[in-house]
Amino acid sequence: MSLNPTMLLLIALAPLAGALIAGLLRNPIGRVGAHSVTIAGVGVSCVLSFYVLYQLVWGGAPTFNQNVYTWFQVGDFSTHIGFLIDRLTALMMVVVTFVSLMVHIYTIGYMADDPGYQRFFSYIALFTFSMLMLVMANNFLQLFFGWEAVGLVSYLLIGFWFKKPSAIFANLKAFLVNRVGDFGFILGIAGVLYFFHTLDYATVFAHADSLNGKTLDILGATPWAAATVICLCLFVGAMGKSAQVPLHVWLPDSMEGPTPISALIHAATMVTAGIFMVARMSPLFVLSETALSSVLVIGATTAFFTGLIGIVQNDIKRVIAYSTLSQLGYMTAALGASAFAAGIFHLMTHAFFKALLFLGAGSVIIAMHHEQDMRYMGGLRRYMPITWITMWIGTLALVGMPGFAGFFSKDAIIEAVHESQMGAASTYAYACVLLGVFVTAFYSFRLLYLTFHGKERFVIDHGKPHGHGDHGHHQPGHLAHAPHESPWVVTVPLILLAIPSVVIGWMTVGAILHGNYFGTAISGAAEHGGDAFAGPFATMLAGFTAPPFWLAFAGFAVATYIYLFNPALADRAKKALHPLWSLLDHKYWFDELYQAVFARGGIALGRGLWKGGDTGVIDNILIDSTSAGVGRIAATVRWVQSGYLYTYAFAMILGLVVLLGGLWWVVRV
Amino acid sequence: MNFNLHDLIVLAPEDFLLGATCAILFIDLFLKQSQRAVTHWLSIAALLGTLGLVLADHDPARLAFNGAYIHDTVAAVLKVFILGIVAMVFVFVRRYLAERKLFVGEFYTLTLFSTLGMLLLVSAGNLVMVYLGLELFALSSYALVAIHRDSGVASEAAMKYFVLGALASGLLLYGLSMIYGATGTLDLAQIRQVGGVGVNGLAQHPTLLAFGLVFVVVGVAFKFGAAPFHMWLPDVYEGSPTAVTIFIGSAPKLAAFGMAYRLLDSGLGSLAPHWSQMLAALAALSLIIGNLVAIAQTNIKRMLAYSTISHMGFLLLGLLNATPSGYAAAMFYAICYAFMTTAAFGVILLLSRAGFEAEMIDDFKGLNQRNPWYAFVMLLAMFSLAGVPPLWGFFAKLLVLKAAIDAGFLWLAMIAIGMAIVGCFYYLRVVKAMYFDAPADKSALVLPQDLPLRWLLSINGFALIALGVLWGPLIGWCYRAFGL
Amino acid sequence: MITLAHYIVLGAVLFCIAVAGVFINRKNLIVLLMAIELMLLAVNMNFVAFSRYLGDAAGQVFVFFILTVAAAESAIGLAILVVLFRNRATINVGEMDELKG
Amino acid sequence: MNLILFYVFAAVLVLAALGVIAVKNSVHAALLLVLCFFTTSALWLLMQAEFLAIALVLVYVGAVMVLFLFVVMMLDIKVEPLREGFIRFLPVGVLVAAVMLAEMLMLIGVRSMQIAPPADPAGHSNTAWLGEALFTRFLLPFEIAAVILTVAVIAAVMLTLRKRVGIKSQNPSKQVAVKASERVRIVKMPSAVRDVAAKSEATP
Amino acid sequence: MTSDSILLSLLIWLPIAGGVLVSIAGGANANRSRWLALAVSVLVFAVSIPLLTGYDAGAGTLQFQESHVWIAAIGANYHLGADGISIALILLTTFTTILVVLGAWDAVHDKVNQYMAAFLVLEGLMIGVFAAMDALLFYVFFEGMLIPMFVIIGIWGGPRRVYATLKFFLYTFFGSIFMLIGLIYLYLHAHSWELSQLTALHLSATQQAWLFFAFLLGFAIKVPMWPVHTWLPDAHVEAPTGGSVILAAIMLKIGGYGFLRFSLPIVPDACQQFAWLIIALSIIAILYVGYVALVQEDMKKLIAYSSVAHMGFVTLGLFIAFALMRVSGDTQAAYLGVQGSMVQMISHGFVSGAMFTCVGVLYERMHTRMIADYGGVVNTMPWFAAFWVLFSMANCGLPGTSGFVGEFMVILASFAMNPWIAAGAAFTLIIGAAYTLWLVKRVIWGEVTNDHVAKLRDINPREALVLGLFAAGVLILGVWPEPLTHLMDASVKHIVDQLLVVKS
Repeated sequence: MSLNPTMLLLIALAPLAGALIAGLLRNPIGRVGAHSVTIAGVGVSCVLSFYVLYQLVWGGAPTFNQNVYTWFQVGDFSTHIGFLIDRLTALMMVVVTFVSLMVHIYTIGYMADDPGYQRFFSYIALFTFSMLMLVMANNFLQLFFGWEAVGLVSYLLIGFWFKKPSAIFANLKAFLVNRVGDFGFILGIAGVLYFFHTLDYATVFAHADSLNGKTLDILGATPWAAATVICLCLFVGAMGKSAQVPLHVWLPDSMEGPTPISALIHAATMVTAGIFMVARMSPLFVLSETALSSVLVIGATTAFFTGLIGIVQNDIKRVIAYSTLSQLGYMTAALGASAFAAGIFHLMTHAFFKALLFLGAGSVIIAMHHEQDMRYMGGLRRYMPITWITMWIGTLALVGMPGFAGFFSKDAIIEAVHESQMGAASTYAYACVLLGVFVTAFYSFRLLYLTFHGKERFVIDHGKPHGHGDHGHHQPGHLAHAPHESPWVVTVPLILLAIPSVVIGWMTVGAILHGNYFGTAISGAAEHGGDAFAGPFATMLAGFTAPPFWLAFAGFAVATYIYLFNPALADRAKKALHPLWSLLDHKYWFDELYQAVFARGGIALGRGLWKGGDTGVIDNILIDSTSAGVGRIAATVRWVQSGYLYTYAFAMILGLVVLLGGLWWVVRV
Repeated sequence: MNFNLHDLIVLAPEDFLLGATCAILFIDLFLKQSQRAVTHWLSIAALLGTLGLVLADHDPARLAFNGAYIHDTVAAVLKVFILGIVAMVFVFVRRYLAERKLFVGEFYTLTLFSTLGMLLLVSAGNLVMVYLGLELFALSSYALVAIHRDSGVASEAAMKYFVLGALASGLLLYGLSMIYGATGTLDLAQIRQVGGVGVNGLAQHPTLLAFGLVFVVVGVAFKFGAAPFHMWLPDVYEGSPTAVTIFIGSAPKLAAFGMAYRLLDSGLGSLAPHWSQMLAALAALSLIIGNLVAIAQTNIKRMLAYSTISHMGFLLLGLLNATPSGYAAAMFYAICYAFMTTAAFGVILLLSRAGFEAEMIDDFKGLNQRNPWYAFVMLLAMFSLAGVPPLWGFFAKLLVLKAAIDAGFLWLAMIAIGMAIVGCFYYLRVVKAMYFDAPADKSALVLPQDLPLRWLLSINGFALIALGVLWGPLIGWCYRAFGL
Repeated sequence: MITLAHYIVLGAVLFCIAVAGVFINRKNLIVLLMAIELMLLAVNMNFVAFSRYLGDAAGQVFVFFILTVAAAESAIGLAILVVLFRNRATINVGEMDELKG
Repeated sequence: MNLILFYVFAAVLVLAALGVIAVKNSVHAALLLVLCFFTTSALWLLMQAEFLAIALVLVYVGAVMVLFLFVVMMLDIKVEPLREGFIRFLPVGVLVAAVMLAEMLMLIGVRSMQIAPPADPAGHSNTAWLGEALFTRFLLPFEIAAVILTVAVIAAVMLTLRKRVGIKSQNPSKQVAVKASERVRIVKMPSAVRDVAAKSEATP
Repeated sequence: MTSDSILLSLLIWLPIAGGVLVSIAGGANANRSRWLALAVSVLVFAVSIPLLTGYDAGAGTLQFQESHVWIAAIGANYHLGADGISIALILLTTFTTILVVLGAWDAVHDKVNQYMAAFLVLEGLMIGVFAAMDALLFYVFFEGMLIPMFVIIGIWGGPRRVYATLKFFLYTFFGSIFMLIGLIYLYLHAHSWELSQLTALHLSATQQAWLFFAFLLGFAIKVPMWPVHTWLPDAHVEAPTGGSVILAAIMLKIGGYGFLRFSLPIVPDACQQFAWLIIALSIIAILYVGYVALVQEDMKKLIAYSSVAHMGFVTLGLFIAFALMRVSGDTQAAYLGVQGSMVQMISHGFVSGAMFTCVGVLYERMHTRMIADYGGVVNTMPWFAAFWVLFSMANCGLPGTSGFVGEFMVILASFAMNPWIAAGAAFTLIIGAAYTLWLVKRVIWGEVTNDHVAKLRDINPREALVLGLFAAGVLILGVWPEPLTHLMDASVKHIVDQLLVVKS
């Protein structure tokens, strides 16, 4: 039994239809109409995605690879829109549609008071469509199409509150940084086309080996291996989208967008597109040791160093954002270690628990009337127990509490990095990912404690009028009335996400990491399944003795001590370690550097070229001075026409003399 | 050798024109000023009658009066356009003359005599005829320029024109004497024959003929107004009453072409390599001076004078090719130029009123708002002069450029186009004034009740675009005239 | 023996004098007209000489026409001069520069 | 002998020509020009061009130069200011003229022209010779020359003839052509006796 | 001589006749002029549809040919014909003209009949350029276009219109007149103006080099390529909206089209020899001009500069094809390059036209084009903002919009030439996004910055129709470019295959 193409089309197009209806008919259909139609669309997609997964895994359906239509054809080269549905795709589809569905439902509550309600639904449904196009693509072109489309929606959603200067700054930044990645990505695609003469995955991957021995002259005397060039270019794309150092700077700022999209786009799905892409391209990446080691180093760096920043953040969403960065680093490191399956596995688990964390944070933010600063929170567990509990679950999953989803995937990554054979790169990476575990635990529990535990650091001003709509105009820490638990549309998704955060790892670790779930969809997936696997329970037990657990525990302990029992210590530590704190607080000065070099530098360069080149040299010197010169010559020549008869006669005679002289010159023998 | 009546029949157009002119001269004496229109229409009738006689003669090329008079297609084409344009000029200038008390019989008779001179010039078969045709035409023109007797500038212009013209004809004559000495004949055909086989008779020196040629080239260049023999031209254009300027600026260029063709090709064709070079130098200088100095002008008549100089440079590009196709191109250019220039001056005449000459570029400001149609005619004239397709002027330029490149004067073609760009600038200034500037007086233009002028001017303007699209027959005629 | 060269050289000298007269003369229009007459005289000299030495009448006939035309030319030239003088009260070439540029 | 005559006349001619362009007084210049014409006429006689020699004297000296002198006198031109700047521009003028002469002589190739005139056939009449050519081969130009003269007349008259307004002069032809009926106008006058009403009507 | 169809003639002369009609019949009655012009432009568009339906795209040859002797004396023919490339551009022209007429509905009040007439005449001339298969005829249309455009900018333009229009005219005239010399030279050798004859001519390397530069001057200024692009920003800034739209959407294309029709087939060896130069200039255009666009303070100027950058892709695509064909023989990539530049031309027609229309919409309301005078437009004009963002995205080459397709193809093709060239071209992804989205940020997003913006009213149905049609073009072409590439594919192949012929 094979997959039904119509059904696949429906999966992709149902959210699009929802988006278009909600977006174009926003007034006629109203708020209810908007969320109904989009949820219906995404719901259909979600259900059908599960069905697709079912068919592939249990129904014995073969991999589906078929073109829908020809995008363009030039000579013998054609590009298509088409679907490649294998187990990797199916997994991604399920994750995407499920998280998206949860976020849709959650949004009903979260955005209840927002004037852009319909627009928001339209955007996130559009996002779902784009993401599905990305993951379902059967060729590089469509991948890029989806890639950019999710970027667009991300741009629109980060700037959703377009009146906020910070939001519209953040969305521009996000788009541009992503474009830097796309720059590499498109070159990678060009390289693929150059060497394979097609952009279809199937053909490319089937002939991936033909890349061996091919070279390109890029820099220096020695030619570069083609595979290295292509993979590095593609990976630059992944770095942009998945926010790897040094292209990570956009992700924290993207938290300017509404929280649901932080959960959906900037945590669960879009940012993992880079991971997905590299996994998809694994047949190519395995050809290049250089590329893989670069991936590993960058991933590991991201994992550790961005996590550190999370420690000093006060904004609840930013903490989670840095956590996301860090986790993306883990995934990337896994890819670099050739543990593609582990990367994807972590991608999946992370999608659930990170979405959960974000939505939980969002729930808190609703309760705090859009106050995001944790310094004005505390003790919220009494007001919002469901959020509190689900957040705890999410945190445990994140820090890798054995048995929780994150444990299985993260452990596998650390293990894979440990086992990778790339010399110094591996050593460095292993150190990073290990230390990262401690850091993760530290900031995660810090967040929990600052938010839900301890004493209340907010003031409730009864009687003060407030509007939900105007964000950020109230005095920090002052609430109009007491926080309360969020409505069911918010809590239900939390619960629904909490469940997989706990169990999904347990359920799938066997299949994905050790059971050849991916088959041929991912190269090298089976290689790391070689060690003995004795079931999830055994793995869990082993986890308690492994260094990561103890590191995580250490993090938990330190956080607990500082933030639960001795809050003053935090300030003292901050003062004592001021240079370090400052470094982290400024995010290693990446933003400042980029601002100075690329933004201001670019503008200065542009101004220089404009005023100096265009206006100065071309217009003033070449054009205008030519015309002015002609004018001057005209004025001079005009003077010859003196009005005096003798001048005229003289000119004639002179002409005659010259002509005679010329003749004489010609005929002289 | 004996006189025979047949000769007079060959000369029928000139006979008719001469007779008609004398008749008009006589009739005019008995007309009151209020009846002057009779002279006007009779003159036009005389020209059209002559035109009819030219067209009626389909006989192949032949000679009359012992070769003094050549009747061929070249002459026929030139005569048709000379007569047609002069007739058009008459229509254009009537109101202008009347408003300035210049509506006198002498204007018509002198112009007709001048036209007769041009007709004879283009049919000249020997050096004497060239000289006499030239003088008949030139002497009448000198007088015409001065016709506005109370105008200081007009008499100044006439004086300059006269002195320089006399100097030029003196130089020309000196050259003719040398040619006579070198070849022993005044007959153009014989000169060509003799010159072709080498130097004859008395003048054993090989360069004598070429020496004479230099003076001939100077004389021709003067008539064209090619630099550096151009200096009379701006002053005469500006100083003359516009009615005279439009005449001097149009048909004589055709006559000058005829003269150049007769002298340089019919007579001195064997020296083509020499005169090509000389004309090239003159063309280059004309193009440069004409276009550059035109930029600095504020008086549109003077600007058009400089533009004439540059156009004569273009015309020479065709001439210096020294092949039938080059001549055809030059003739086409001359015809085209005459029409463009009548259109431009026609608009000036239309706009001028008693006491207002409309000769400054500023006088054209906002014309488009005041009268779109005549602004458009002027626009066509300007773009055509600038050589922008699809207007007639472009194709004329195309042909002469082709001729120049064909003759190996690529450098000259480069100068020409470089200067064409400069030229564009000042033509566009007029368009700018008409279309982009606000008028000083926003009221709609009160057009004179001179319907013949308005209609003919419109037709003239339309011709610039129509012949730009459908210039095949005309160039075909020019080609056939030169046996192509 | 008087050769052709004698006359031609004389003609050339006369011609050059005339030419010099035209553009050296900065003031007097009448002298300018006279210089032109001189130039025609040089031309005539050439024609007559060539005619004589060629034994061909055409040259002398040409001279006949030149004389005729020159007379007519002088008449018109002087008429213009008179008109100019009436308008400007001067025949100074140096003051005749209203048209220029 | 002829050669000596030639040199004498030529010398006078050149000197007179230089005088024409150099003297201050226009009248002197005109007279020098007359001298030029006379010497030229003599030189032409040396070439047996009798007709043209006489014609030159008649046409030029008799007509053209008289016209010149007439104009010079009539216009009453002040001489002095007309001489300014002559010396200053002389060197350039002389230089250009000299260069031109050099070029001309070089290109004419006078050396190759040192030939003798052909002998005249017996009974040759220069006038008859010219006349025959003029009225056969050059008939058309001859007619055109007539037209040119007509043009000159028209132009000269047009330019110089003025009907001056405000001058009270008689018109003899008009006076003669008047008829008797035009001389006397009979005006009907009313008789002396009229009624008062009519009178008051006539004088408003 | 032969006449397969009179369709092309009709397409050329119908708008011209319509223009004359509008200028006369419209008179001072603005509304009558508008409706007449609209009727004519719609009619012309309708007439152009059969080009698409009747074209046999598989053959890729010239179709709808029409050939009459024009000027027998010099062998010029009135030879029209269209292949896929021409048809695509002709349809773009007829389509855009409708939008220009609609767009000027309320924007132009002064001398409406002349305005409309100028555009209709311009339309006819531009179609003539794309249809002419005789070099002289081509040149006549090519130059003739300048006159209406000169008048359009000069009469209805902004405060510095005289400077701008003179600069525009003289600049382009300068270039094309050198091309004319080249054409005459060719004619003297081929004794024909027929493009096919000129293409068949054998020329030495030196001759080709001279001709190449003659053509280069003509077309490079039209495109415009760096460094002869400076007329464009001035012309755009001062031109009325319709003028900018036509200028950007169609007139610039004529430069690219000229390269394809003249330079490439006639002087292939010189093109190969100097391909490096054009490629270098194109890359400079993309990078340099991108940076210059970044710092513009005037919206129109910014878009004008972005046009220059985008047209860099056109020239890049064409000339890498050359280098590719001759050096590596990678025919496939060469097709891709040429096809990419063609698609880019069509796409840029939609995108830049739409962008200029958008600026026009704002300008009509605020009478300023300065970016600093705007801010937060989305608050008062949400629908307009939606269109603006869409077109901006197309301008920075977002997949799914037409802007992506051509750039994508050219980048892919140029990688085959040299990865660094591809990298230079791909840099537009960054810089293009930077200047476009920064513009969006400053104009569209944010709080309402001043009272004028606060008083803005959203687009009316007519403007929505215009922008909607542009948007449809942008999206359809972006989502499914296949019909367009199919239309041109065989013709592109045909031309590219000619490139291999060594002539010298």
